[in-house]
Order: sequence, then structure tokens, then C-alpha cells
Amino acid sequence: MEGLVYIALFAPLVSSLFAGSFAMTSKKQFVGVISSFLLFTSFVASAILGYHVLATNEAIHVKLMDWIVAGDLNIPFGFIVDQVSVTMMFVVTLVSTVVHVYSIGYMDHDKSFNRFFSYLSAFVFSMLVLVMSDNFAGLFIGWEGVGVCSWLLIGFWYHKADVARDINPSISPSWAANEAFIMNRIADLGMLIGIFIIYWNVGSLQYDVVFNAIPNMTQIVLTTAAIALFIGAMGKSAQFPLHTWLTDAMEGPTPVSALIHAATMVTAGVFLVIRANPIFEVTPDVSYFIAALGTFVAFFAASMALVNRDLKRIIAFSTLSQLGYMFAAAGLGAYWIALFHLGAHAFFKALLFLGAGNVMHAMDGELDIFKMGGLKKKMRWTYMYMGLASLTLAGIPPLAGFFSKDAIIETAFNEGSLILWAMLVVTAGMTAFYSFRQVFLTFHGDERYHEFGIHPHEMYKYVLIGMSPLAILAVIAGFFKDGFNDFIIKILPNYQMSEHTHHLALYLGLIVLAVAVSGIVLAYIKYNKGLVRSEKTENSFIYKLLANQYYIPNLYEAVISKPYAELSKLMWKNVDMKIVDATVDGIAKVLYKSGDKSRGMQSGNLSNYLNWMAIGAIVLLVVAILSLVA
Amino acid sequence: MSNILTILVFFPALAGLLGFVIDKNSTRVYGVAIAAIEFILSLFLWMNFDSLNPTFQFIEHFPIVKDFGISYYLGVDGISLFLVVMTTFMTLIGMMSMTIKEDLKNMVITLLFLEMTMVGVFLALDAIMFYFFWELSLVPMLYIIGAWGGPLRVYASVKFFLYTFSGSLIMLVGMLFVAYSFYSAAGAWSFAITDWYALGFDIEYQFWLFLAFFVGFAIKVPMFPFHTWLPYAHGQAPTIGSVILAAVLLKMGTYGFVRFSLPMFPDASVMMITPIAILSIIMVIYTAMVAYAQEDMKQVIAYSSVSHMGIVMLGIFAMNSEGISGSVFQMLSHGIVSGALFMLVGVIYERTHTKYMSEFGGLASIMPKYALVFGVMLMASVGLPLTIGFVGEFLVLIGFYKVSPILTILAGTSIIVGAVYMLALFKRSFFGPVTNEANRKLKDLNANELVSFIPLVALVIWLGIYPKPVLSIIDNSVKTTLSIMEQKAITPEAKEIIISKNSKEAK
Amino acid sequence: MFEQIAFYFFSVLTIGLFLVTVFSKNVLYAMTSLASGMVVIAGFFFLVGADFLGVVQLIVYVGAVMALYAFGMMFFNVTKDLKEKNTSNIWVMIVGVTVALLMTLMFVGAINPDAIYASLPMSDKMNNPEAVGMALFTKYLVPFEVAAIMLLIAMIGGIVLAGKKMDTSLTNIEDEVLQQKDAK
Amino acid sequence: MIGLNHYLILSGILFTIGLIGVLRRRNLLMLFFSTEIMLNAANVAFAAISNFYHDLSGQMFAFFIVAIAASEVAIGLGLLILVYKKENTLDLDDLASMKG
Repeated sequence: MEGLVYIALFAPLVSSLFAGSFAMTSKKQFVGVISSFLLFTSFVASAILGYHVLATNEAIHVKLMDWIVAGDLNIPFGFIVDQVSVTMMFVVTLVSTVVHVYSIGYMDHDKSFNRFFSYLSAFVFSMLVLVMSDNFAGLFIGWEGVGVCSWLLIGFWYHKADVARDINPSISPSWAANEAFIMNRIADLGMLIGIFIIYWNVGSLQYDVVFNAIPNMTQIVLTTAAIALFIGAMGKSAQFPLHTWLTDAMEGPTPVSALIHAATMVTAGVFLVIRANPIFEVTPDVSYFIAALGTFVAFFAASMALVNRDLKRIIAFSTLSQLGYMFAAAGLGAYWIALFHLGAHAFFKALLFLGAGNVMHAMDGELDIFKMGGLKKKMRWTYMYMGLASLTLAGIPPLAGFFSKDAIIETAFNEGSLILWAMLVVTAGMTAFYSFRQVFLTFHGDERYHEFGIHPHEMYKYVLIGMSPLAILAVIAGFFKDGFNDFIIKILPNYQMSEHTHHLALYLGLIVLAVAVSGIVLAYIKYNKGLVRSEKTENSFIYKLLANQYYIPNLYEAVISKPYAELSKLMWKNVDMKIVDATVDGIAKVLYKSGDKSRGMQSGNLSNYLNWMAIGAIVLLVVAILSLVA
Repeated sequence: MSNILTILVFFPALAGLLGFVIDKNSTRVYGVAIAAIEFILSLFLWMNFDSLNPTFQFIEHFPIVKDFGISYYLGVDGISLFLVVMTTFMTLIGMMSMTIKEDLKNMVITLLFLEMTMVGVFLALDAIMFYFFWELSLVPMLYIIGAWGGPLRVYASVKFFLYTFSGSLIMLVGMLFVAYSFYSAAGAWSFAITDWYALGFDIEYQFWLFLAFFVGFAIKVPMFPFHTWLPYAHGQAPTIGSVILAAVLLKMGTYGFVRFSLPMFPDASVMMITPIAILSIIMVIYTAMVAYAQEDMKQVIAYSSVSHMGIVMLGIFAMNSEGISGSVFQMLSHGIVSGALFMLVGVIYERTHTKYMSEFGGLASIMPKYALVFGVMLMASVGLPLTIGFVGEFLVLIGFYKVSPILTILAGTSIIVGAVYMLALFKRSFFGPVTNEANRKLKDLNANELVSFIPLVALVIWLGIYPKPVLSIIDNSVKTTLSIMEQKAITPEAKEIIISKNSKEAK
Repeated sequence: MFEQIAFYFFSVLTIGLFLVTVFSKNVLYAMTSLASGMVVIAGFFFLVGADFLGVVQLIVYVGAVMALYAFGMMFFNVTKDLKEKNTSNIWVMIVGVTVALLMTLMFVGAINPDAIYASLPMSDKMNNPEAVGMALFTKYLVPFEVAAIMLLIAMIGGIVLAGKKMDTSLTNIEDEVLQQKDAK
Repeated sequence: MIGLNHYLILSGILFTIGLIGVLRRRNLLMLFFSTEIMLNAANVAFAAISNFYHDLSGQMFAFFIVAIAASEVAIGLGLLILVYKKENTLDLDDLASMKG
């Protein structure tokens, strides 16, 4: 079994190095094929490991070697495959295999084809390190690793120039990449602090040691550790106020958006909360804050998705919103439901993104849904996939999204936080509305793309077949809910609804369903026929506010980036040059000037020298006398 | 074998003398060969180093001036071992990558002499010898900047020389006072550092002596606000000068703190933790901001050096073995990474004769290999895990967290601000469309340059993934230093701090 | 009584003569009064019982040194009065008087005679020249020989220096040569 | 009774006269004369101290000072002659070629 762990972990690394060795050569089809095959190997290994864990209920724990050993600190490269990590491994390797296959078609015409596979596989490796590590430092390796891969992949088309924010809200791929990296770094600091707190209070970073030591720790330490770790999670999972990078990250190639910014990396924050559940379990205040923030983000992101015109950004906002759901569940203590939603979301959101990728490919890179319409004739398969995924997202039974999302909303009700419940229900309606607004605008109604001289075409067959596993899973994943519950509660706390909630479950479900269906119906009425734009609505304050993301990116620019740049300039030009350096030069100047002034003494006239000598003699005599007297 | 340290110190200088008679056209090969032999010698030293023995090894000790206790005293422990190896390594790489055409012979000879002084500083266990090599190292550097530098070279080199020199004179006074105290206490003169370790001082003396040494070391590090010589020196120095300056010369200062200040003045060091930590944090954040504002690629890296050295300083004053070991490791990592970054800037400067970022843009499409190497070094510089930069930074921060969580959070912003200026540099130079048409014709790294950079990249990744062989040796010696401090501390508060910082509060 | 009279007489004489030396505008007068002053100084030596030193003073100073000056002066134009921009007298007086006061203060006030011990005590058995001879050739033998060598070197040096290219100016030649070189 | 102090004060006065000469005069030859005065003043003090403390060292010192004075005059005059030949003057105001 140990071998399988290493195969699952290192196959993507091998793939990355293999593809990387061709990175500077022209496109080679076999690079994509071999990479995909290696990823598939990793997936198979993960699946076997999953079966093993399911069958034996035993975690596999391996230690590769020591990493950092200094003082009392001892961090190994240790990997653990238990119920939680194997679930993540399964999801990650599955989605990434599909995305790899998809990319062979999608990146077909890109000259940096080989490089792309190298980055993509490197990302999968980092993600696996993140989920498989048996200690917080190992998690941090993966944590930063996925950050860098995300940076590389967002900025994949680095050659694009910067443009004004009005034209492209993300300015340029490289700008978006840097934004993502730096925002993540801010959160990573929190994560590091959390690690420090744990180390100095426990003396180890191994999960098992730390969790066993929890009863010995004071509440204040636990709370600060939980806060610090959650700050880390906020960055990676793009929670408010560190959320702006996620939509900008859509500058990356679409497979990247599907894999990293929907299915896997952004869920790392949720994973962290689930992984460290013993800590969050004993810090109810922090947990409740997580739930509240999650709910807020779910609503907040959905509201921005309502008016957006960019196909990928809409999906990105919905990702943000769904992450909010996951945090709400995790914060309320329903860790396994959060994990379940994480998995289900990975499948249908990846599917949705890949579908969007097909559309983008067909539309020559155009993403504005106002310029699309009526695509269902040309792209039947894509239409089906996206429609299915949107239905799942909207939470229509019996698709996967219904089971997971409904469970979260029910949890909120069960916990008695009716405000959270109400907001989550409303958000469910908004979700349904915006996903179908997008579907209808893209695939139904008049064919607006003709004006722009675009000739859409369906994606390659093998790509469409490659997407099918996701579609199947998006449909059937919900039926495994009870089985997954039995499987996962071996390690996560079992969350069960109270008797009361149980009785009301049917009604609650119906309410959610009704809201969702009404969302879809609203979208149908408004957008099925085609695009009807109303100047009045688009100029209204609310519309503008939402379309500009509540002006938060502008605010950050005005309050943080610009002042930082100005301050830096000030520090350099004024403080460093005019104060610090000028002081040093001033001292030197004083010495120089005094030398220059006293140069007059050196008149060359012996008589003057003799006078000076006499004065010196007087001084010496005085000293002599004083010393004699003393 | 028994006098390998003497060979290590003086072999380059002797070879340098011999260099005067070598034919002009073969000096380059000669220099590389000598540097390679020296590097192999240092590897040999590492092989034979007893990693379980934390004290000084390969000691060579005989008196020079008996009446004043000045002796020829060399020795190596875990702290200095890797600094020596890094010195020889970076000299070798620097020599290999050197592209200077004019007066190449003089440059090679100067570098070999410089190597002697640098190795000498790290190996000397006699304060007078230490001081001798310390000051002597200024001369070749002065020559390198002054003779091969940019337009402001005279100003820069004189500033560099006078600044560091005046600092070290104050340090010399401190050294003489310590020796005198030793004479008063023991009845005989001695400048041997190991003898000095046994000497205790009153808290007041410790404070003033600490300050005297501090001035000497802090200017070399360079700590805020003594750092302004560095941007000039880097800005004007030729590539090889910047590489050696950043990689090795700056480390002398921090090495001095570990070798002298901590074990000799434990109480004063404990007393000064907070002021120095605050200075270091200013150094980290302030210079990171200044680096962000720069327009010149090389200046960004010069200021980033200061910022990173702030982390090193912080680790030294964490007073626990995580922090100090991390600090020493960070010295190595900064040596390799910043050396490599300066070399990379040198590569582009040589091709375009400009270092201004505004002249570049889109270099990644033209020079992918160059961009790759730069990217790896950039990631190491911002402290990405599994690169060499992370290990030291992580250990330093984790060590200092024990001292002060608040200050650690402030210092931890280095991972943010560091990313800000490095990524901005990378974006401005490598990303975006090719803005300068002339740059389209630039050639990617050639074989010669690749040969220099591949070992660096390999090292960055190897030590990032498996730092243990280096770290465990460092850690052993650091623990010894700490136990010396613990025994020597006279005030109970200091003793308590040193002890408590090293044992976990396992509740 | 005799000692007192002699001391004061000699004092007045030396001070007067030396003042003439210092203030005279005529080199010849200055030199003559200096030589006379030296003779009187020898008188002081006899007065304090340093007979040998007195004789040496007469021979060396009055005989040799003054003769050297006299010969030296033949090279200079000494018939004319010197025209100098003398340093302002007030300044000189201030410095001079300060030095005099300080020295007096030091000699009179600060020296503690009890703390002084003879390192080379005179004995009553020998007269002065004999004692000096004993000291010179025992304890001070090496300095004595060194002084002899020094005098020899000084003599050779004096001859070489004074005899060097007596009739052309080195500076002018070099300037001309330089100018010629520059012209080329 | 004439005591040591008398001699020392006399010596001081003579020395001061010499010093005044050194400070006041600009002619090199006169400077030499003044120096001789100062040397002699010192000699007087030495001889007197020697007498009053019954110590021959003072006379020894004076003896060597005489020797030094003699060689100084020999070399110094040689140099003076050279300077005079070159510059045709012995006035220090005209000889200030070492101005910094």
C-alpha cells in the first residue's frame, strides 16, 4: 500500500518534470497524452487506496524522510491517507485527469502546450502534498506550492499587456497572477502564525500529536490558533475581504479555472478547516464566525454574479458563493457535509467551467454572454453538459447539488441560526437565477454572435467524452451521501439533525426547491427569448454597484496599492536618500570641510609652523603641570 | 590533513601571487581551476568534519606574539563550516560566470586574494587574526568596485570603505578592551576567542562592549540605518563584485554577532533583544518598500538583500536554537540566492547595457531559460517551501515567535512585502508584451552561463528539500553556543530568558 | 658671596647679549653677541662645578660652532641689514611670557626635590673631569661612540652639502630642462 | 645664597629669549641662532641640576646636547648654503613652497 501512496503522490510530479523537459520546444501531442496517463495512474492509485481505507478502516501513514530538524523542531515529509485525505485525493486526481485530457484539446493551438502540462501537473502534485501531509508544515508546503502553480497558470498568457480596469477588470493575466499570489501571501502569514502558535504550545506539528494535546491547551491559545489558521483558509478560499483575486484569476486558461479556481485549490481552505476540526470544534466562537462569514460570502458573491456579463466570472462568483456554503457547513460543525459538498461541487463546477471553455473555444475567446445566444444548435453536447451542471448548481433533485446544498441549509436551520438559514435560502434562489441567466443568454434566443463575425463550432469528440465522468458524477454523486457519511464519520465528527429538524426536513427541502425553481423560472421569463437590455436598469445604482463588485477592487487600489506605491517612493526618495543617507554624507562632509578649513594652517611657512609648535608646547606644558599637580 | 585550514586560507592567495606570472590569455582558466581546487578542499573539509562534535575542529594554534597573547589560531565548527563552503562555492561560480574583458588578470588575482580574506574571517579564532582578515577584505573589494565599477564608482567605493572601516575601528577598541580585561583577570594577554568565551563581564561593561562590537558588525550587515552604503556599492560594482559582496561579505557581520556578541555578552544581548528586533523589523519592511520603489533591477535586489539580512538578524536574537540555526541557514540561503540574482541581472546587463526595468518587458517570451532560472531564484527569494529560502525564514520566524509574537507578526510581513517587490520586478521585466523592439534579438542563456546557473538551481532545490545534512551540523554548534551563553549569563533574568526560550512550554 | 655676585653678573650679561642676538637686525652683531653669550654660559658651568662641560662649551661652541657660522656667513650677504616681516611683537610676547611663566611654575612649584634621587652620584674622591671621564667610558660608552659617529657623519654631510654645485641653481636647471621637454 | 631655583629661572628666561627669537625672526640664520640659545638654556639647567643633586647624569646630558648641537650646525649650515644658492634668500616668507 505504501507504494501506492507514493505512486499517487509522485506520478503528477513525474508528469510535470517530463512535460517540463519539453517546455521550451514546440508543441508535442504525446506530452499531453503521457501527462494525462500519469495523472490517470495517480487517480487509479488513489481509488485503490480509497477502497483500501474503506475496506479496512485503517489510515495508511508513511514517512518519506526528515525535512527540517533544528532545535526541538522536527518536521518530516510524512503522508497520511485516511478517510478525509483519500476523499480529497480521489476528487483531485479525478478532476485533474479529466482536465488534463480536456486540455489536450483546449490548448491545441497554443504554442506553450508543453509548458502548460508541466504547470498543471505540478499543481496536482502540490495539491496532493497539501491534502496528504500528516503535519501542518507539510500542508504549508502544498499550500504555497499550489499558490505558485496558480500564479504560473493565471499568468500563463503573460505576454498580454496591461489594460485599464474599465476594459478588463483583471487588467492583465500577469497582474491577476501577482494579485492572487500576494493576497494569498497575506493569508499565509496568518497560517504561519497559526503554525507557530501550535508549535510553541505543543512542540510538534504532527496532526495526531497536536489533536491529542488539545485538552492541555488553554482556550485563549486555541482561539488564537483557530483564528490564525482560518485567516490562512480565507486567503486560499477567497473569502471576504480577500476574495477579489478569484474572479481576476479567470484570466488563466479555462482548464486552469476549472481545476484550480473551482474544484481543488480554492477548496483547500475548507479542507484545512475540516482537517483541523478538533481545534475548531473546541472554539465555538471562531466556528460561528466562520459560518457567518461563509453565509455572507455566499450571498455577497451571488449578488455580484446576478449582473455580470463575463461567462467565466459568473462561474467564478458562483464558486465563491459555493465556498461560502462549505464554510457555513464547516463552521456549524457539519464537517462531513462540507466535505461532501466540496466533492460534489468539484464535479459539477469543473464540468461547468469546462463547458464554458468549450464555448470560449468556439467563440474565439469571447466571454461576453451578451454577444452569444442560440449556441445550442451548434454545440449540443456542451449545452447539455452546462445545462446539467447548472441544474446541479441550482440544487434540483436528484442531482448531486441538491443533496449537498440542501444538507447545508438544513444544518443552518438545525443550529437554530435562522438568519443564516434565510440568507442561504435566498442565495439558493439567486444561484438558480444567475446560472440559468447565463445558460439562456448563451444557448437560447437570438444568435447575436453573427454581428461579430464569429463561427462557433463544437469541441473535439474526445474532449467531450473526456468530460463525461464529471457529468456522470454530477448526476449520481448525491446518491452516495449516506454511504459517504458512514465512511467519513470514522474520522470526522458525525453531524446528525435533531429530531425536530428531521420532521421538518421535507418542508425545508421543499422551500429551498421552490425558491430555486422560481429562480430558474424568472431567468427563463427574462432571458429565454433573447437579450433585452434596459438602459434604466443598467444605469441604476444597485446594478452599477454589483457590476463593479461593490467597487471593492477600486477601493483596494485606492486604499492599499496606490498608497503603498506612493509611500514606497516617498521612503526611497525622501527618507532613504534625504534623511538616512544624507546624515551619513553629512558626517563625511563635516569631516571633509573641517579638513578643508584647517588646510590653511599648512601655509608652507616655517615660521607659522613654529608658532603652532609653540602653542603645542604650551599645551603640553599645561598638561605636564596639571599632571604634576594632580 | 592536520593543517587543512591553513591551506584553505592561504592557498588562494598563494595561487593569486603565482597568477602574476601566468599568461594573460589563460588567467580565466587558471582562476576557475584554483577556485575549483579551493572548493574541493572545502568539500573535503566538510567530508572530514565530525558532525557529532559541536566544538571547534581541525584546530591549529601556535603563538605569534607571545607577550601579547596574539596567536595563529584557526578552527572550524558547524557555524563557520558552511559559510566557508559557501564562500568557496560562490567564488567558483562567480569566477566561472565572469564576463569581464578588461584587466581580467588583475580581477582574477584580486578575487583570489579576496577569497583568502573571506575564508580567513570565518576560520580565524584569534580576534587579531579575525580583525586582520576582516579589514583586509575591504581592500580587494574597494579595488573591484573602484576599478571595474560604474560611473559613480569612486564615490561608491570610498563610501563603502570608509563606512565599514570606521565601524570596525570601534570594534577594534572593543576587542582591545576585552583583551585587556582578560589580562586583568587572568594575568596574561590572550586574543583567542575560546579564551574570551570563558571571561565574564559586569553588565555595564557588557553593554558598552556589545555596542562597540555592534557598530562594527551592524554596518557590515548592514542594519538600518547603516545600510546606505550598500545600494551604492551594489549599484556601481561589477557583477562579480555584487555577487561576492551580497553572498559573502554581508555574512561576516551576522557571523560576527553569532561568534562574538552572543557568547561573549549574553546579558547585554538579552537586554538588546527588543531594540535590535525593532531595528531588524524596520530593516525588513522599510527596505522592502524602498525596493518596491526602485526602477533599477539591481537596486531592487540590493535592497532586498538588506531586507533579508533583517530576517537573519532577527533569528540571531531569538536566543533559541531554532532561531539561530535558522539564521545561519538563512545566511547560506541568502548567499546563494542573492548571489544568483545578481548574476542574473549581470547577464541581462551584459546584453543590453541597462538595468532599468522600464527598458525590459516581455523578456519571458524572448529568453525562456533565463526567465526560468530567474523565476526559481525569485521563488527562493520570497521563501517558497521546498526552496532554500523557506527553511531559514521559517525557522527564524518560528524561533522569534517564542520571543515576541507581535514582533514576529510584523516581521512575518516580509513574506508579503517580499513577494510584492519581487513579483513587481518579475512582472515589469518578464511579463507583458515586448515593449522594446531592440530586445527581440536578445540571446537566451548560453552554455557557459547555464553551467554557472545549474549548480545554483540544483543547490536551491536540494537544500530546500533536504536541508538536514547542513542544518543538523549547524544546530549542534548553535546549541553549544547557547549553552556557553547560559553558563555565562550573570543576571538571573538573562539566564531565565535563555533557558526558557529553549525549552517548550509543554503544558 | 662671590658666587652670588658672579651669578647675577653673568645673568645680566647673558640675558643682555642674547637679547641683542634675538633683536638685532645685523647678522654680524647677532653672531658676535651670541658667541660672547656662549662664553658667559661657560662661566655658569664653571660656577656650578661642571669644569669639563665648561671647557667643552668653550672649545665646541665658541671655537668650533661659531667659527663654522663665521665661515658660513661668508656665503651670505651680511653687510646689509636684514629686512624681515617680523611676527607681531604682542603675539610673540604673549607666547613667550606664557612659556616663561609656565616653566617657572613647573620648576619652582611642581618639582618635589625629595622625590629625586641621583642615578649617577658624584663622589668626592674624583674631581669633575675625572668623574666625567669615568662615566663617559663606562656607562655612556655606547652613546659616546654613537655620538662620535654622528659627528663624523655630520662633518661629511656638511662638506657634501655645502660643496654641492656651488655656482649653479639646481631648480633653474630643472625648470629649463622641463620647459625644453615640454616644448618637444 | 644662590639656589637651584635661581639657575632654573635663569634657564627659563634664556629659553624664553630663544623662543621669542624663534617665533619672531623670519631669517633662517637667525632661527639657528635662536635655537642655539635655547639649547644653551637647557644646558645651564642640566648643569645646575647636576650640581645641586650631586648627579653626573645632568652633565652627561649636556655633553651630548653639545655634540648634537655641533652636528646640527654642520648639517644645517650646509643646507642653508644650498638654500641660499638656489633661492638667493634665507627669508622664510619667500621660502613657503610647501603650501598645502
